[in-house]
Amino acid sequence: MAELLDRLQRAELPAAAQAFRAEVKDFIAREMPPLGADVRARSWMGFDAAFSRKLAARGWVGVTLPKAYGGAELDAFRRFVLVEELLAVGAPVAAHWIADRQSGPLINKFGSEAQKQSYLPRICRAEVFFCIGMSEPNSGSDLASIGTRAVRTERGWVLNGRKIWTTNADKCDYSIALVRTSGLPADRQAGLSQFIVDLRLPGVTVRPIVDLSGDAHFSEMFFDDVLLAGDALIGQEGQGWQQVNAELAFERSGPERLYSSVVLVDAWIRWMRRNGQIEQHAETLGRLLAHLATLRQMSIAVTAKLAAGESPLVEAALVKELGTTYEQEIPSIVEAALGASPGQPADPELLRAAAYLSHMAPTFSLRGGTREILRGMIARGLGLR
Amino acid sequence: MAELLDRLQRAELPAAAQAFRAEVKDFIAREMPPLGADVRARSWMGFDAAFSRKLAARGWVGVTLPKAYGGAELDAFRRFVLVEELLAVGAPVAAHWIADRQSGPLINKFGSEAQKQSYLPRICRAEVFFCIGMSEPNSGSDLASIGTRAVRTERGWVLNGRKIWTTNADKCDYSIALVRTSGLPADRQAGLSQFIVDLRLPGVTVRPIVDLSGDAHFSEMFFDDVLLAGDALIGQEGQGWQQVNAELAFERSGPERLYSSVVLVDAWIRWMRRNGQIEQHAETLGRLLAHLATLRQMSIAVTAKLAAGESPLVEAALVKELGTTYEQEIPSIVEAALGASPGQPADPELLRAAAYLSHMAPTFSLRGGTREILRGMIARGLGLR
Amino acid sequence: MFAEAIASLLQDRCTPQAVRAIEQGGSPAALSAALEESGFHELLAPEDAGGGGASWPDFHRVIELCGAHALPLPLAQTMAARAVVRAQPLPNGWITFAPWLVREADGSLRAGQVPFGRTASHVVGMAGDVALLLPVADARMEANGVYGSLAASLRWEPDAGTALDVTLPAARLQGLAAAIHASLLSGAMKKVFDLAMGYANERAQFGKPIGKFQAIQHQLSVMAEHVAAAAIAAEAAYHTEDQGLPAYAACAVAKARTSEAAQLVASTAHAVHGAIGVTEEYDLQLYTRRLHEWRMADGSETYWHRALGALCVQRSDALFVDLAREVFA
Amino acid sequence: MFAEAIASLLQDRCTPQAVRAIEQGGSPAALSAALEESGFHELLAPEDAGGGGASWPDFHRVIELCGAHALPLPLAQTMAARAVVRAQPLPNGWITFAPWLVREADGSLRAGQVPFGRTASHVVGMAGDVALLLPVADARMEANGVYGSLAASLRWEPDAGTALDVTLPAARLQGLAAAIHASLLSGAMKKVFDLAMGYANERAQFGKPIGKFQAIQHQLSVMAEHVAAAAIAAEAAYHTEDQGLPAYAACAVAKARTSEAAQLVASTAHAVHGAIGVTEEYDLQLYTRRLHEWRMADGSETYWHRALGALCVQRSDALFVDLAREVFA
Repeated sequence: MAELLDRLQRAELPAAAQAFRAEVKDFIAREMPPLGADVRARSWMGFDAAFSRKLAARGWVGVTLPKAYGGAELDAFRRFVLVEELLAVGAPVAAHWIADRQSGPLINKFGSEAQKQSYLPRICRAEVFFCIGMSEPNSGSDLASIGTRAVRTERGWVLNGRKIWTTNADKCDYSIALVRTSGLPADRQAGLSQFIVDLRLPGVTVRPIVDLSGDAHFSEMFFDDVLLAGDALIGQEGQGWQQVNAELAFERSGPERLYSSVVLVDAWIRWMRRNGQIEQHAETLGRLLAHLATLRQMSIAVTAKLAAGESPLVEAALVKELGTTYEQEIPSIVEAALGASPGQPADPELLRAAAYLSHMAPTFSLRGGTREILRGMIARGLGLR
Repeated sequence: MAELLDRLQRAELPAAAQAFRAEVKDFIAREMPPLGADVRARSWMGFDAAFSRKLAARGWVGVTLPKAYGGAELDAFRRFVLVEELLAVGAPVAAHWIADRQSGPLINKFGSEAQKQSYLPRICRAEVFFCIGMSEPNSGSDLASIGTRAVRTERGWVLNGRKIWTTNADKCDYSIALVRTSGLPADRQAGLSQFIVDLRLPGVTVRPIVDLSGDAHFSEMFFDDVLLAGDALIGQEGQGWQQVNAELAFERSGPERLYSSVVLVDAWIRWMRRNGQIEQHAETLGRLLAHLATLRQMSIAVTAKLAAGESPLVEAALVKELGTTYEQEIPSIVEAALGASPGQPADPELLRAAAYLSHMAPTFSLRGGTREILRGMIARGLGLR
Repeated sequence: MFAEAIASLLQDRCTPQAVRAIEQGGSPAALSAALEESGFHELLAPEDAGGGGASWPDFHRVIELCGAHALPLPLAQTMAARAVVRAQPLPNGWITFAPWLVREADGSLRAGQVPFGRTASHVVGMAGDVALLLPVADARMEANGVYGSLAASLRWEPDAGTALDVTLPAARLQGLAAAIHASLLSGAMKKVFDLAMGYANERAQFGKPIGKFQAIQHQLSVMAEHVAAAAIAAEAAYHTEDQGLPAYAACAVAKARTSEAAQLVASTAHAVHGAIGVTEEYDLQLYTRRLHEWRMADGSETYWHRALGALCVQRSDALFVDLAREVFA
Repeated sequence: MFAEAIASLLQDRCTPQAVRAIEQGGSPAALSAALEESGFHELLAPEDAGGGGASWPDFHRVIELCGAHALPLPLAQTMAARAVVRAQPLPNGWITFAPWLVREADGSLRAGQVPFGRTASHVVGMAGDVALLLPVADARMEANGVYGSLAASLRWEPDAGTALDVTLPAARLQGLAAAIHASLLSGAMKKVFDLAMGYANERAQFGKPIGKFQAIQHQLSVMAEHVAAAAIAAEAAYHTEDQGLPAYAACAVAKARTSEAAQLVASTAHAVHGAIGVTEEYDLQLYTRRLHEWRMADGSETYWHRALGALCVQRSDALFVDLAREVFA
């Protein structure tokens, strides 16, 4: 048996995590704003600072961060439960999401003590929101070809260039940007560094990018002679590529790779029940249930490895590829089903939820690695590369 | 619009071909042996010399060959109709199939007048049957790496080596073998030639290969110092590779890429009708019908190009890839449907037909080019290579 | 001839900018006037009646171009309505179809998600087998709120509309409406395929055009297969004839096959494009949004597979190959 | 512990040659005796009753190995039958399940395509909710004629068999029988994956191992995903419990997910192998033939998706994620 498959062992959530679930469900029942399915379908693109602050007040932002900085230090299983319950109802978590899952852990891992003290407590109180700054207009999945550049001067670092596909940059306070500090784009991953860029600094311009759903979740950031203090550098100069890969690893695990479309399934079921259509699509529902129950077991298996202090990158890639396929096929399946009764089309809210997910589903396999990259990781894990 | 797609224009069978269909249906009604669905599912693996001779007597073997040699000179549309009707009922056509579609046309195109006079009339009378001799144990789809070798001596060519995956070699009279006449396997396509090998010659050994269905349609041919007369060489010495590619082109067009599993669909429908199950699988049948009706239109479009004297290689590859997917998914769909009623399993004949096609379906995408090769041809046709 | 004429008109007047403006509620008057002047409304009418004398296959080629240009007006339905309703004059302006009208308990008429409901002035609908002409102005309109969608649900009072002298059963108009969407889908898919090909040839990554990578080549090859299948299925429907319209089973295959392909074509095009493809300012979304909407419009593949399945049940004594042949015979 | 023991036994005695011989009608006596001596029949019985005291998860791991070795005997069903039928002794020898017995109009009992029907001596069947022990020797047997298949249809006279003191509804035994096939499928898929990996690393074409080609790597990666999904679904079923057996919905998911994966895994393995894979003398077919047969046995994914769909309908007020969680809770 291939060792990779042996490493992905079934596990279960411990009783404590199960008990924690009741707390989360209770919180959601009380604090979740009343939103339509089409809004909830946006979930982790949905920016709601007030909701994030309520979560923070409950102690659930900065979940992996040390208590010393205001973090929750939730174990991996409780994190799984928290994320699962939030995404199951499509809670609007985008405001704090990146800081919670990527920027905060990055600062905690690579930052100086001063940086930690400056940023982490504010992250945990949901006072400051972060976004990513990796892609560039001509980089695509070839991140190493980055051309945005920071030059060291007597006054500090001077940043020039642009970043694109940053989520909610117009509403965030900081971006952690991967930029070139030496060499040329042709030098690829050598000479890249990471900076915490205060988005209110002079020379920073954010242009929201309207997408095919009419949303403006994405944006482009322009840096024109932005002067960064010396302590904006995070981690080691020239080590940006290595740091980013560690950061991507955080992003590649967890239940957010299964649940992007589940709000639609619930909305569809409710609509079918009201319209007497559920029996004719029961087999389809049964298949979706079999897949979700299985994917959830796989995701828990990955979580158990994280809980055990391992770094299950390949296992996570494997689960993510399957999970993304699942998330992407749901809107397609629902579309076909809604079109099965042209005399009784869906109500507008359900239609909007279906359309949003149908239109955005292609991006699910861009988040944190394309299909080709994930399959390549798995192939490497299998020893084929 | 990509030029490739513009080239695949809808066409229709002319009235004469439609009238010809009645003749073929009439012939089949009278001459088709009474075979179970599991036997008919073998169709163009099914060797029945008597049936082939009946077809020959009707003038329908050697359909592309000149009348001067006893051929039928059927136009491309009539050939389409003949093949369609034979495969629709799973007629056992394997005995003459290769001679009819590949070896005969090859001899007609590249052979000397003496070779034509020797072989073509016998092919058209279904007196001699041919098989292919291309693959070798270590060649796979890398045909150019061939190691079987013919050396010119004073007495003629001396052939040594082995060929594998030859269909029905134990029942055939001749094989057209692609062998090396100069250079080394490392020289690849250079130095290859084609020979008509009389399988009754001393030094030829045929070993049938039992497959996972218990059939022995495949076989391995061993050549030990087989002495071939000088006129066994077909076409030009050293031109074997070019000739084979022309031969593969013959193989890549036509309705045999749609109908491999259609006998199973008919058997399944009959069984469902008898057992009151057809309503619950109606949607599945509807989808199969939509795909087949469309694929058939595509196949007719390719046929029309052949009829117009063109060589629609890329168009044929495109239709074949879709058609093969269809042929392969049918047994899988039927399997799932048969397993939907565990209290009422299929009768043995239907089960055997389903099992045969489920087991052999993987080979459908090996015949005449793997999926990767076909997609590569399409990509080239699109100008991407 | 007709195709060349419409292509040039659409190229000039139905630009991506014009489409965006109309989607966002701008007036379609200029585009509308250009099309009305061109006489395409009467494309299918006999030449001696002042029409274009076009055949159904001509009509298909024209509609494909409407799809490829994301035309935000129901030109296809307007032309087809005039071919269906021969016995009486139809009003000027844009007509769309609602072949699955529902008569509510209170007598009001409901038409859900009518394609081009926001830009049409009249609806030709079927309530059971009764054909009705319904002014959109008399309806309560509910837009669906999907970004850029021109579909809308319409509801009329019980006495709304006028009966039409059309003797076709509802299924026939349903089939025709579906065939129209099959043609629109085919046209939009060809456009989407062109955009994906263009992008693959232009966009470089890791030092070469992404179209040189085997994974992208395979995606485009498979996409080409499905675009070709959809195109031929849509076209073939118009070469069948039953009581002057494309035959029902052929329309069913056309809409089923194009709808199934639409999903694959849209998702592959976006996969090839990456993030740029989902931005509003890049044109791809004009067409892929329609692929999703038109896949559902007038019955998704699920609806039409079921309709064809009923045919298979009814004709379960026939050879399956014969059944497949008869669809387009 | 149990897994290691059975693995070593199967490695020695259940060789591909032995499997082939039994499939072709050879006597299973030697293999049978080796297994009976080992005491695995009583794996699930409590230790104080002389059994193995194994848990259901232990049982699953043992069955997976039976699947991976294509064991031509119903060891899994025999072990499980003894766990289901606690109140009375069961005969020695091999017992298989027929949880969908049909009582014909003339009173005779029919069991279609009973797994291991050709090598079992008894059948534990459910006719409605009545459990019966039926000797195979008393049945009219009809082999299906599929090459190498050990399944057979059995028919008994009206008065055949003896009632068993089992109070479970038929659905529960159906679920257990399906879960057993899920484990067998998972084991066979792991074996098939290993063979494909081995072949990809060994077989060279165009001058390098085919496993170095991106297309093959992607096929194997996707295959790994589905093998992993199937394995975890099968295993998870045995960590649920309802009245001493794996819970029904969990069994349904296990069989549905493994059956769906089986098709992809079998076809990908053959695609990687090329022609050699379909030869009788190469071992791959021993396992892929079973993937096809076991996919259908005790309900294909279609059957179990429908069963799960009924659950979704019944619980349509629950959050879908909660429903998914409860399956394996």
